[in-house]
Amino acid sequence: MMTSWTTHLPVFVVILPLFVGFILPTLARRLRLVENLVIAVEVISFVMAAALAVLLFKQNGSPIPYAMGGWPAPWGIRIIADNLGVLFLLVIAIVGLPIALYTKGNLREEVGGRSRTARFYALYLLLMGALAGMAVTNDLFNVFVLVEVATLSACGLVSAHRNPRAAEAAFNYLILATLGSGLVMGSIGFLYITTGHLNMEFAARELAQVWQHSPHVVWMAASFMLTGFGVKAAMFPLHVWLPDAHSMAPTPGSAVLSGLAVKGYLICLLKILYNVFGQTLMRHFTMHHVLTAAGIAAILAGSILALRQDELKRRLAYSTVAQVGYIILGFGFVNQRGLAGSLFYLASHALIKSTLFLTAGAIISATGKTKVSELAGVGRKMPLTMGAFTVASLGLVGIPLFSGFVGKWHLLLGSFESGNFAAAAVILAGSVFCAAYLFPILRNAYFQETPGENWQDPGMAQRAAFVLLSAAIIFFGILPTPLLTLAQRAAADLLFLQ
Amino acid sequence: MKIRHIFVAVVVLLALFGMLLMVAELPPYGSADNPGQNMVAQRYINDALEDTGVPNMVTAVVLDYRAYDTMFETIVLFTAALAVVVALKPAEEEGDDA
Amino acid sequence: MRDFILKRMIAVILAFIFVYGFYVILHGHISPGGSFAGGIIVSLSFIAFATVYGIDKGKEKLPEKFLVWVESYGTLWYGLMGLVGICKGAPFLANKLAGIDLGVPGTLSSGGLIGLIGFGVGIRVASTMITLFYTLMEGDA
Amino acid sequence: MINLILALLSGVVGALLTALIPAKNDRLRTTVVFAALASALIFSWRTALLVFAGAELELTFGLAGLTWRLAPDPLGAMFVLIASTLWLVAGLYSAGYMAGKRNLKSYYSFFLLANSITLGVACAGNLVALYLFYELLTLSTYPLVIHERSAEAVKAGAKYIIYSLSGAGALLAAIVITHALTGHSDFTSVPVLAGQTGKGLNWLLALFIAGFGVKAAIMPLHRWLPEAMVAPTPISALLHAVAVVYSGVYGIIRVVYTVFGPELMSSLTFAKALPWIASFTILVGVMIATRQDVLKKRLAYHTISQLSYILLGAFTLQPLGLSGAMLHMISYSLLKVTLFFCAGIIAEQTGETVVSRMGGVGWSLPKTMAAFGVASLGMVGMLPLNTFWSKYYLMRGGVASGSWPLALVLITSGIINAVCFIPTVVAAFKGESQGRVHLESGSSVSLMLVPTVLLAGISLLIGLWPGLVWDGVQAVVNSFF
Amino acid sequence: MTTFLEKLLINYPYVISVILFFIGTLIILTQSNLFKKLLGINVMETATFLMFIAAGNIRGGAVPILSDTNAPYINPLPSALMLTGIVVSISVTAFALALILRLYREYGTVDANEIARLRNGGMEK
Amino acid sequence: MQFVAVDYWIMALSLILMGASLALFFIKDLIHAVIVYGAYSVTMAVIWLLMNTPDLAITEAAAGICTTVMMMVAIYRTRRPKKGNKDEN
Repeated sequence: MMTSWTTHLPVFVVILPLFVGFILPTLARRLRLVENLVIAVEVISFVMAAALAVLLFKQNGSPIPYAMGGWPAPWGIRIIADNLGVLFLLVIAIVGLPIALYTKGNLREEVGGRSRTARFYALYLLLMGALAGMAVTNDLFNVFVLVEVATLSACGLVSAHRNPRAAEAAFNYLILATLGSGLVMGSIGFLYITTGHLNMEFAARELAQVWQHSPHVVWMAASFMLTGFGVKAAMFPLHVWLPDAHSMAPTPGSAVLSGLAVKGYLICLLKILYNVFGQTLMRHFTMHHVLTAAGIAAILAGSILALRQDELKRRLAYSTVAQVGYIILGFGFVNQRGLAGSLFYLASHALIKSTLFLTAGAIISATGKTKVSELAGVGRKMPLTMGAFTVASLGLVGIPLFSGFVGKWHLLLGSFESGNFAAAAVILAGSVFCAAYLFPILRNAYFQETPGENWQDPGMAQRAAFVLLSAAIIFFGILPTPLLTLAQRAAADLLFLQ
Repeated sequence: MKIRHIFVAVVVLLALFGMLLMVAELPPYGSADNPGQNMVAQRYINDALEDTGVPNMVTAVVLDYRAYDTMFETIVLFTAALAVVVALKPAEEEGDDA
Repeated sequence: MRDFILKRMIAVILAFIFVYGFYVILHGHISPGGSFAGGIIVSLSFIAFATVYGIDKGKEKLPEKFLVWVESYGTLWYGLMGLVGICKGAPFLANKLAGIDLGVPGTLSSGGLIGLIGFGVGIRVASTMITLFYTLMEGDA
Repeated sequence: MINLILALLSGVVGALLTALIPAKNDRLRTTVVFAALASALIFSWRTALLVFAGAELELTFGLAGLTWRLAPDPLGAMFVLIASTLWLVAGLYSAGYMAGKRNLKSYYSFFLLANSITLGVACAGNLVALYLFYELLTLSTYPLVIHERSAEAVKAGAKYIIYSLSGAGALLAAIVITHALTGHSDFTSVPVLAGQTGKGLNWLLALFIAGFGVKAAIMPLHRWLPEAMVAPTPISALLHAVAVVYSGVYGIIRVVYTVFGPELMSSLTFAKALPWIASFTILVGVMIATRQDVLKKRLAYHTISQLSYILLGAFTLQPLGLSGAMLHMISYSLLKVTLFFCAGIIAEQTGETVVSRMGGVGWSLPKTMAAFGVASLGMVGMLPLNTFWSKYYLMRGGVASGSWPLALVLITSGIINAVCFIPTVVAAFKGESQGRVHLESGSSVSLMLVPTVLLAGISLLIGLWPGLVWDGVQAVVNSFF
Repeated sequence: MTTFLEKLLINYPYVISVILFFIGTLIILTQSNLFKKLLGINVMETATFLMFIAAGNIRGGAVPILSDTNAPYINPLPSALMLTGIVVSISVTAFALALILRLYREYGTVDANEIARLRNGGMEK
Repeated sequence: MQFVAVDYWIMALSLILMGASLALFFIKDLIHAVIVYGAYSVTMAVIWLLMNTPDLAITEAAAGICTTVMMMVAIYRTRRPKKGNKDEN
């Protein structure tokens, strides 16, 4: 019996949040139960992801495939829990639990009544399920469907906020994201028409044989794919929806959007770029230069825009634009170190940005102040919240022994290996910018006069969330080996190095 | 506003031109030996009845071979229903349970 | 709108639309159409009913609470059908591999789980569409 | 080994305790602070003496996928000695200067934390650990820079942190390249990059120099230093004249002698330009200093100039030059701290911060001004003071490296130094006594005066008997040549 | 060796779908009315569906339901995929309509420019 | 490659498609635009029927009607006389 359960792990990790999400709307009267169910789901997801990781380490990184319905690969959908997938599953699980804890008893103010809250939770779990699906998917059209689930639930999360501007942000997000998924679907269509396969491995094999007869098809497919996922993952010139959406969403929504949803799209993009086009075609069509250029532009522009924001959540949202730039930059290096760094940075940014958003949300709801300049003395009044914020800021800036540093270190290694010194300079400049837009918040919080108001740390569950997240940031800063090994193996898989 | 529209139009026209170049390279429409009609399609066509017991191959693909996709398809619709309610339900309506 | 003739006409046509919708759902696996199209057709009959007779009357027939239940458990139904495969020692969403009797091809009961899944999907598509319609009609009062 | 760990930990533990003590409890806090400083001092001396005696201390951790090593060598031990000694003295001075001021809790916490981190910089056994402590030093001294919380302080702090982090970025790039080239970055008797060839090494060296040069205030990268003078005087004296800037200087010496090594350095084109960059900084820095009217600013620019003396000595790549650099490191730190302490006493007692209005101050504060005079003479390089010896060796090093103009630079700079300081001292004793102004700050003069005079005395002592430190200097030089 | 235009003519369904795709995109990007944007999205998505379906079609082929024809059955896979696609597009439409209604409730208009103007005006206050 | 009758039918219908989609740019009245979209959708369904995919044709017809109905509902609801801007789109 034991073995059968472990063989089904890759599918359980996807369907568990979905199944629980289905029944949540009917439980709207019993909100307590809903909250506890969500937390339980996250705990179980974490256990399952960890079990998958252990399994993967036991077999030295050889992937765990799972054929849906038992149909073999080119006919049915085969999902694969490979290094990349398990890495992202772990990230989802580690970030998801604190976010679920944070929401406990804390949505009334931002979301509203019971039925809305229950549906908010359902959307949250559906998003989690879709992201888990993205982690293990190995099928082009499956990617599209998952992306749609994620997009719709993410828009739903944004629109759940009571603020009228949330609806506008959600609408803009929805329109642009749908445009993006139209492009993605078009691209999948081109690939399907030329290769006749939807399974990534088979499509790649076929594409390697036919691409010379139809270079423009590859061109258009790649540019559609990049633009489509670029819109969804907020690659720099296409990020216009992100600041509104991520700053207007309810706090847990912002955290999960910035921390995980964007990463899910990036993982899909990575899979398609490397598993379908492959590094040969990427180099031939200079996609890696496009990625690098987009990354550099995103880091610089995102940081500068973030510097100019006074609203805390907007500043964090622009910071996400900049940090996505790092990840994209790493995708463009096309070498193992750069990719591993990029993947580790993705994990670390997921942790850090969700911490930042959650603590920012807690601060905003405790103080009622949304502007950076108004937050004088918060550090003294809300030590735990601000402590977590500080840890996350240091991590984002890339101070050694915080998780961001490890990612940056490997990104730098990758950039030097690919001979891209401009990228290295931008990575480092990005850290300085990051300090420039985050440290003033800390300075205001700790070194300004404390106002007499009665601001307090939030409740137990929220504190637990902060402690968990900051512990994770420090843990992966000090002992990155498990994640880093996964990332390195995933990078090797993507580059077909054996 | 106007300049933006012109910019958009130019970009779209350029992309359109690229797309037309691409279309010319696609396998010819309606031919029976397109890459699409490969072993994948052949199995769906030849073995669907035996594999799934239904004569409608589209249904066989939707609900059996690629049932995983279809599960997510229903989830998309479910998500939309949730999201619509979340977006439109008034925030303050305690005790109301739909 | 509240025309007598319209109401009578709709009352007659609706029954046919409704039945046709279920026909499409149930015969999805042996003839063109399918659970999704059928579900929409079923829902359209209710939508027409609610449009003509007023949303309140529509809600009397199909209360929102019921719709939520159908939606939730209809979607869950799909997943449970998938779990049947796992319970029988086959992969998720397995049909033939799980040892389900596929029946006589061409009949309503053929196709093993496909018919069951299709029926669930059809019902819940219909209910979702009606929910969407209700909410759009009077969601924010 | 235990000495090293205790030396590093005492500051951290002290900082934590200080942070936990209620803000009102001054007496307990003072006790804790001095206990921590004293234990840091004792254990650092023991560590340093062990190192000079030839013991190999080494601690290795495998964190974050990298190796972090603590292994003080004679150069590090020298820095440890300077830092821990001056820290205690500055702590004593702080007790007088800061008494009754606001935010003492955060002041002392970060003061102690910075102590540990500086010792960490000194003891770092590879580039990665050095980078960690270097970065942490920036963060832990930032609160001290903005201690006043005024708009000016905040601006200076922002400038400080942006400059330092940019430098750290360049440093990180350099370290990553070094790692990629050699696979390790441990400081051993064999230089890290020994045996490497290629034009890129020039750029690597430039990155290193830019990284550490920010803290060492090499001329185009110096702008944060004069602004950081808004900090309280003990901080300016200790951190921005000695500890923080020495971490940059120390880093550059490390890079030159342990990462590249004299042999490799002498083959690099960029290395040949370095003495001239240092000379430029020496001359321009002191010239700007002469034009400053605010005493602390004058001292700040003077710091910039003097730091490059040390760098110049290191860049000559000669044993004599390095001896001069080491001697100057010791001598200059003693004198500059004295000068700052005097400036602090003058500012606290008379409320005067501008040089041109200091006429007659000498009669009101005779002991302070005497110490100031001694230190000024030292800055010029007059014989009875320790800097004479260091300049002597620096010049010999410059000549030995084949560039006699370097000696000329040093002599010119000495003359400008004289123009810079002697008139101040003379002016201070000219004119009527202004009488002592008692500002209601509650600061205690005697607690400030004792360390000041003590340091001036030590400078004189070393000047009269340089053999006191010569063994240590020789140990450092021998470890590299 | 067929010319470019001949190839285009052979692949005319793709050409149609490409043109429709761009018309849809243009509607999304240039129309400020939210309903128009939504219609644009639908046009764009149906264009993509058309492309897929054309990819699966065989001229003179048979409907992919078992019958006793001799004609080759067409590829059922694109049809199956597009069923999913249609559901997605209808979901998006419904949700977007809900958002439009909410925006109308808040701002009293369904014009994107107008909404932006009202919001910025509201922020200045 | 020889075209057969079906091809010409599809081409003719696709002209309607393009006309309808271009018309969406210019039609001011939203109700009219939605009706045009309904026509577009039905034409599309016919084309798909001609392309041997009756399943999709049925679904698209149903979905098109559903979309049209939902949009109609929404448009009527955004036309409630509020602030007197009844005729504004």
